[in-house]
Amino acid sequence: MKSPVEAVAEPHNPTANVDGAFVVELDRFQGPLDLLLHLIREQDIDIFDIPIGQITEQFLRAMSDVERLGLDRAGEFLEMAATLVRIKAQMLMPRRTDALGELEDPRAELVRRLLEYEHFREASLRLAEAQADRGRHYARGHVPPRTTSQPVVAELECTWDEVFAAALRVGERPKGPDDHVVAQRAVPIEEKIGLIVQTLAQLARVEFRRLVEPFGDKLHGVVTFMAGLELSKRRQLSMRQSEPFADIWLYRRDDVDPDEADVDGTGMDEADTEDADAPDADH
Amino acid sequence: MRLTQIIEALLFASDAPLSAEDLSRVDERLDEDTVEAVIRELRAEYELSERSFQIYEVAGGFQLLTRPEFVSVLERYDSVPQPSRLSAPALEVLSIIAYRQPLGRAEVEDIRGVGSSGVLRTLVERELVAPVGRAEGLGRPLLYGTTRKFLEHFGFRSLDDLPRPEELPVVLRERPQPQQEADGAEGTDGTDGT
Amino acid sequence: MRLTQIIEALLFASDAPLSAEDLSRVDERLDEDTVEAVIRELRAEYELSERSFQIYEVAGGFQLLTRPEFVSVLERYDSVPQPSRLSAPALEVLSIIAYRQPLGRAEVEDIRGVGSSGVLRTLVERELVAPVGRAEGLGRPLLYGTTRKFLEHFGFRSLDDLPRPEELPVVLRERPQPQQEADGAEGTDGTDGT
Repeated sequence: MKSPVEAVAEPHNPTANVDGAFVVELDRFQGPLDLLLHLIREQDIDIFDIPIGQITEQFLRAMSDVERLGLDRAGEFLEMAATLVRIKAQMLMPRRTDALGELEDPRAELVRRLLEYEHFREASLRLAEAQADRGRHYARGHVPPRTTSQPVVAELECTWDEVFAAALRVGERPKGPDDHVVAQRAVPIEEKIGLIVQTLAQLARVEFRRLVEPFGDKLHGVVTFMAGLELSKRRQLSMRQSEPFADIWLYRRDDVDPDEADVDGTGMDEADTEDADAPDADH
Repeated sequence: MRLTQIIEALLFASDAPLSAEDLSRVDERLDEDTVEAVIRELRAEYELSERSFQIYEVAGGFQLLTRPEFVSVLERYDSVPQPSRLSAPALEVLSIIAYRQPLGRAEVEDIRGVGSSGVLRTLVERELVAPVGRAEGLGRPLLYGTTRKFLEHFGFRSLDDLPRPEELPVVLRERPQPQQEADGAEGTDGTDGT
Repeated sequence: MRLTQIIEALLFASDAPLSAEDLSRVDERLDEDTVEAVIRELRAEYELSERSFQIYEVAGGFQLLTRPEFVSVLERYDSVPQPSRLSAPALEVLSIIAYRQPLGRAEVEDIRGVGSSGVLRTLVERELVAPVGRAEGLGRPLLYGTTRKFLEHFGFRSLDDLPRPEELPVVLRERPQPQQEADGAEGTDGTDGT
């Protein structure tokens, strides 16, 4: 007897259509959902409109020798049979309405379960394909043991200080020429507006550079700058620069120091399209 | 000794995929990028000299495996260990765990409509799944996730290689999932580490 | 399929040495003498291309084994103190996950600007991070978070204990956002996100 896991997965065709009646080998099914799905598929039944009387009858007939399966598995089939019979009875009664005023279909939960189960059935067939593909490759049959002992995963030696130091350096990495492998994606301006608003909710002011550096590409810089302009137009912040080519700072609007008041309404002093990479201008 | 030879020796002498990070530890001249460059070079050499094996990317690492066209020869030889195949129920449980991880036994059984503790136990023994934490709530049941062995068994580079849900014929509506607490691998005794 | 390839594949995938007689059964063109000729040919190929392995005669059969001069490489590799310490990339990824969790691999890579799947695997194996759910959006990418072991190791009672001083880079100060920016999903706003 093979263990349930080792047994070879084989496509099952557990019914024979004898004189229009289904003869079902119950133990070929993984469970009641599997059997139900089979009955539905085999007869091309619309899963969203299951003829519950017909299916219940077929299900019960298929179950006639259920006790052969043993108590646990039989119980699973019996539970489903009870559910089917209950739904069948509910179909005959006046329908209740749900919260939206729609008529409730007593079959709805069963349909949901069937669809969900079918989804994973399909997924498991894909896994079987992947398993078969992988099975066509062989690893080395014999790997001699090493003279030294196998590497033991040593006790982790790592302090929070190290992690934290790494956190502080996030975004510092100079971008190499290989970085284009990271798929270029559109940078929505809303995302950057969100980033700025969130940051200024915690900080009174922030350097433009610090908003952009972690993302490290020009596009993020441009979009963040546009987001800053947009927010300053909405008077939610002001953008400042002490002198050309100096760092741009974003100030939370309610915190603007009147001494350094931003006179023109744009919220931007010396606002030219900044080129942060420009050489220091002696000025 | 050339770097290609060193990397080849390591791949040749390993019974599991080795990541670029692992491989880079062997020589000071190496980092992850140079390892990948060396591997590209080896691949080209094998291609050119028509070796019967090639370097494949599996489970976040690299592994020397025979090319698929030799299966007809290799499957006939008793001295060649044959790959194990999982049963349909095992694949079903695995697919549920793979897509819904982390999740508990009860959820697996809910979806399948049948008891699954036996299958689950065997999958844990084979290190294809492992407990990764505990759920909130009554009894704090164990939550399971897939392991690196799972990736190796199916030849996936990462979980991203799983067929996407929308590629499957039936797309079901997602049930609202309770937000799981990111909860350490307590009680796992590190089964998937090897 | 050339005879050299077939013999090579068999030697590669077999779990024991194969005799000339064993090998000759694979193809009717072969007898013990021709097998030995094929093996001489393979040996010459390996010699010429300076492979790190060679065919040796062991216990009356042939076996593919690492050449002796590479044994020291393997020993060196094994004795490299297995990362009791985390590499710089691993520390970086761990810090990103600690502050930004839950988040997906693509997002980590977006922030770092480099591929991170190998490093991520190391951290998962070390049980410092684990998948904690899936994002909405195409492919429903896995989301990672820190584990209980992470909290225990660094002596935090909860994630609220993580220091968040001002000098922290802004990407890390950002509070985790419910909306995942998994690749390609921008603008969809997860309209039916439950």
